Amino acid sequence: MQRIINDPDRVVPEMVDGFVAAHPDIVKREGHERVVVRKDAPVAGKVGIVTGGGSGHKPAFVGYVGRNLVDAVAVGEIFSSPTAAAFAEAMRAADGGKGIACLYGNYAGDKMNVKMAAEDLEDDGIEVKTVIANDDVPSAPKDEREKRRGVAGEVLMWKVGGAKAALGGSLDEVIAAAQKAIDNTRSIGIGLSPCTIPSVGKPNFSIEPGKMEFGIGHHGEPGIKVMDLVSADEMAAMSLETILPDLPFNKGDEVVVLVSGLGATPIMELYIFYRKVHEILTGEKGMSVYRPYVGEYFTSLEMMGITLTVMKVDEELKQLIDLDCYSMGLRQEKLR
Amino acid sequence: MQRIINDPDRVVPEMVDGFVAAHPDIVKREGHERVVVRKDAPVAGKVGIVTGGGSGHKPAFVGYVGRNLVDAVAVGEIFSSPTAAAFAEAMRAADGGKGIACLYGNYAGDKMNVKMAAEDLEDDGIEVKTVIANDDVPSAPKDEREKRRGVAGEVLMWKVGGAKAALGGSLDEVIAAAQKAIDNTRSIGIGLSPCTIPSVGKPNFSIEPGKMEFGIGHHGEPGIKVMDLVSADEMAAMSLETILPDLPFNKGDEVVVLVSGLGATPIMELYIFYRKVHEILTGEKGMSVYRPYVGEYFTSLEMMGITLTVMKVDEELKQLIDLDCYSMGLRQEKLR
Amino acid sequence: MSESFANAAGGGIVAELAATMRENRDYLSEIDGAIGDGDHGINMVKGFDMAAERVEDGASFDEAFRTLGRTLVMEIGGSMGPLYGQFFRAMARQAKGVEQVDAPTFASMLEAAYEAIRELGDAKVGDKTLVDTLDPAIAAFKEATGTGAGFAEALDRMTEAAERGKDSTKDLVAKVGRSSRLGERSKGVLDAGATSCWLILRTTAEFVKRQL
Amino acid sequence: MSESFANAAGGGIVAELAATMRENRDYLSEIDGAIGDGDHGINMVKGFDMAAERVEDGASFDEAFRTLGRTLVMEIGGSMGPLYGQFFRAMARQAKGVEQVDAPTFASMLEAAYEAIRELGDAKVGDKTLVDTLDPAIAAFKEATGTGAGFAEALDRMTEAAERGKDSTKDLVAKVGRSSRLGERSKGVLDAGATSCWLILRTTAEFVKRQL
Ligand SMILES: Nc1ncnc2c1ncn2[C@@H]1O[C@H](COP(=O)(O)OP(=O)(O)O)[C@@H](O)[C@H]1O
Ligand SMILES: Nc1ncnc2c1ncn2[C@@H]1O[C@H](COP(=O)(O)OP(=O)(O)O)[C@@H](O)[C@H]1O
Ligand SMILES: [Mg+2]
Ligand SMILES: [Mg+2]
Ligand SMILES: [Mg+2]
Ligand SMILES: [Mg+2]
Repeated sequence: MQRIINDPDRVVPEMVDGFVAAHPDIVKREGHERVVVRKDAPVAGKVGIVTGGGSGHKPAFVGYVGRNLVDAVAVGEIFSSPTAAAFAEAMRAADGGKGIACLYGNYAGDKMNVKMAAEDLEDDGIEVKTVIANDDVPSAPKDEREKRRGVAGEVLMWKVGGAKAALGGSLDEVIAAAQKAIDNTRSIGIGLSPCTIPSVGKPNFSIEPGKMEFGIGHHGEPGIKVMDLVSADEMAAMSLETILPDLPFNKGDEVVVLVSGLGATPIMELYIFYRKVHEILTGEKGMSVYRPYVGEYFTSLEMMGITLTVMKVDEELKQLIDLDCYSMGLRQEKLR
Repeated sequence: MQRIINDPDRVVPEMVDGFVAAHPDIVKREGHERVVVRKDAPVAGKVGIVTGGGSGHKPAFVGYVGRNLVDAVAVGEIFSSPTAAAFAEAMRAADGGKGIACLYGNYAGDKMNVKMAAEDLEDDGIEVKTVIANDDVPSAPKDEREKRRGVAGEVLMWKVGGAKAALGGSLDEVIAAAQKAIDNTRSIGIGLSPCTIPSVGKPNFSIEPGKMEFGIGHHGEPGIKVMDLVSADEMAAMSLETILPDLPFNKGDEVVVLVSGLGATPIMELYIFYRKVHEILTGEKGMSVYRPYVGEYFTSLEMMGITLTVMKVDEELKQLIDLDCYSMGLRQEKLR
Repeated sequence: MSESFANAAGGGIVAELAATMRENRDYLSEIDGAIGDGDHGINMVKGFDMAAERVEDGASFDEAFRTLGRTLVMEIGGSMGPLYGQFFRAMARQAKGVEQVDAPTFASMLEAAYEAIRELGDAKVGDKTLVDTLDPAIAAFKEATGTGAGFAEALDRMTEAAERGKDSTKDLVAKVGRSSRLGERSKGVLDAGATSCWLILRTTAEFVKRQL
Repeated sequence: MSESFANAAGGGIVAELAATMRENRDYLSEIDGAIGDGDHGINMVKGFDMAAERVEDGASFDEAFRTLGRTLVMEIGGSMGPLYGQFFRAMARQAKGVEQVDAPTFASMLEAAYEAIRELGDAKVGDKTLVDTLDPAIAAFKEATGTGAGFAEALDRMTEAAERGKDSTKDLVAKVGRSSRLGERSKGVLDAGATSCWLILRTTAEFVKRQL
């Protein structure tokens, strides 16, 4: 395993140490060693935005702690849910008196741990509401949307929820905005190589050279099919053909697009892929791209691959997407 | 080759297309198809900051075009210098009437092409001065510093030069600041895997599993030695032991630290490495970290590996490093 | 041999469970490694050892289980933390306030534990999880007591059924959890959670029998 | 056979050079692939073809070289663009205004080209670059004319020396350019630039001889 680590069982705490040392202007560690908190949290009178999940998806999750984004994150082991205690501490650290919006992904462990953490907080009289991201189209048919995984669309959910909270939204308003964001969002991933969890030491699945897994999940969950590697343009077209009819997105829609590498993909290739996505959306599909994001937003250790996320926006979502924000993984000024 | 491309010979123009489509708020393309220009360039009355180099190092070079950073970039083929024409066009596009500071790396092709471009501009009465980054310690002994390559320290050179120009510095002042930045900067890289130029189709060198190349260059240039893979902490310690005595950095110094992945390194590992760098610098070395940067700042396609850059700062450099900026690869608000 | 044991004297159970996990750590991780991520032994030992340290001297059977459950929920994370955590918390709840734990109490503890797992994890028999151990084990215990067997005898029936249930997972295709991503390729090896569940039930049965 | 040719009639040179590059494209890339990045043939064909298209009908020898030089400098990039670009620009400069190109003029063209390459690229004989072809080729041309050989004869001597120079690169260790990163491992194959330089000199010699 060609990696830059010390003890494979200590990658997560050491990563958190390094992260907190590197971003003293944005985050602090508080209460629990697996909880990373926005430096000025709790913000009194603001709904607290909390998330969390397994590690190995940098910038997710800790990279989205920051101004107008997430207030506190519970950090799990690699690809493994954080503890209920970590979620509970994150919620407590984010509590500014207006309740907690816990915006996270649809994974069994996370659901169980969030549920128990929320019960804990509610025992203390702090209201917790949740939105569970399920933007990954390939992971279940449309009529079983509740089974779909949450993937890179979570970034847009945090952006929207974080902005709504920052603008003074009530807990119900924040939850409604985040829910609307994820309901309007569809994603898909393509994997070209596996990744290796350091404590395991061997790749978590295998892809033959010349093949790709279309519809792969963020932990290597199997996709729609393993097929011959195609060109970037074909990948873009196939991905759009899979996700656009699912919402459905229609001619005239304004969309936010997020393209993320899975970890090892050279950044230039993300732009080659985005080029075709942009061309198809604004060309034959007759849509307009309100704001594109291209970069490493939600990765899977050193997996080679790419994900595409499209969100349909209305006036409210546009306003929330446009709000400035400042975290390690997402820094933005007003576009317009 | 497991990659997301179309025609291997068209990765660069397609990347530029995608980049310009994805960042309409920051850049435009002007005059020459291999030139990327800051959206509001030329800025009248400001020294124009220009750079350029081979592609495959994203965010470098186009990712540093933006406010208070670089005004125009000449884009080369993968790992190959841009043409003199592209450099010349970039210079022309950046010309706000106060001259051009071309801040680039010490590579034979770039030097030749910049030289010819500068002669071209000077024929038109536009003054061009250059700073050639040579921060890579392993590439030549200290008494042959002029032979050393420019690596991730170029990011700090652009940050400083860009800020000086934005604050109204004259061409000589901008050149002096950028030169001071690079003179105060030392870097080193460690490679754990090779990378593949798409048009070549095979890895550009080889590293056996369990080995690493200490002191590797950004294109796979050989380093100080090939050795057994060591822990992240040891990598950090070895890297510091190599670069700190070279300036030398001393007890009490304030430094900016930049840790960059080479492309395929999971971001969490950059933080594990930074953790130890921070500990050693602020502990046994008795220095203080004025500002750390950890992320993908200067990569080598999908190479697995890491680079460490340390810059000693004085009051002027601190002020320039602190100035806000906004590009794809570097977005920053004032820390203090 | 009596038909019940004193709740107050049962606090040693967690130390014994922790010892079992330590003995089987590598084995459990190896099974998990074949179709999961290879950390089940590590996860279990980490949680049970932590809990064993926290169980106070002289703790009762239900208090020990409560400490174990809380520790797993709060400190282990992943899926196993909450699942086994709620499992032991539910058992503790049924035994709370009971002076003598008899077969009906034990049956209600098992049922509550099963209910907690089902509520949280939503796995069914045949999904290749610990439910494939738990479901037949509980059925066997109740069947035995229903047909006149004593507490000890019923515990033996439970352990045997648990082992058969565990073995049955070998030929199953994983439907939930991490190994479900392998589809058909998940066949041919035991499920790690089903194996640890069998070890938990067997160790508990042995412990209880020694208290009777 | 005469001892000079009309500059005005020499514009066909670039088309011939481009044809040579096309014929040898794969060969040059293959050599470059062994110790470089495998694009030398592609780079050369791209630049020479582009230039051949731009050379106007009826262009002179020096005008054709000027167009070639400018195209390489401006459009090819890397190291070869400026190096061969300045090479041909320098040749053009020496022939400019000359009506009949004779051996002394040709010698000064070669010397100016060499000087341009040296100034820009800083490579020395033995560094495994095109300089290893160019240096002995020029020496042989001047040696031949100095000892009374005619223009055509001197061109043959030049081509032979260029070939020997090119062949000498096989046993050299690369000191500059991309393949220098291989150190000792760069031995055993020809240098791509040295090979293309030999092709350029040979093609030019053949062209000039036909004009005499
Ligand atoms: N929803 C569920 N219900 C019941 N058991 C489950 C469920 N999900 C997973 N499991 C059990 O968890 C075991 C894996 O545990 P472990 O390796 O500790 O966790 P992880 O999969 O997070 O690494 C599986 O063998 C399976 O028996
Ligand atoms: N500084 C230099 N001086 C002379 N020739 C050089 C120099 N650097 C490189 N070369 C020549 O360039 C050739 C490689 O050309 P090419 O493959 O087109 O460029 P690149 O190395 O950028 O891919 C080498 O074989 C060598 O002969
Ligand atoms: Mg696990
Ligand atoms: Mg596991
Ligand atoms: Mg090249
Ligand atoms: Mg080459």
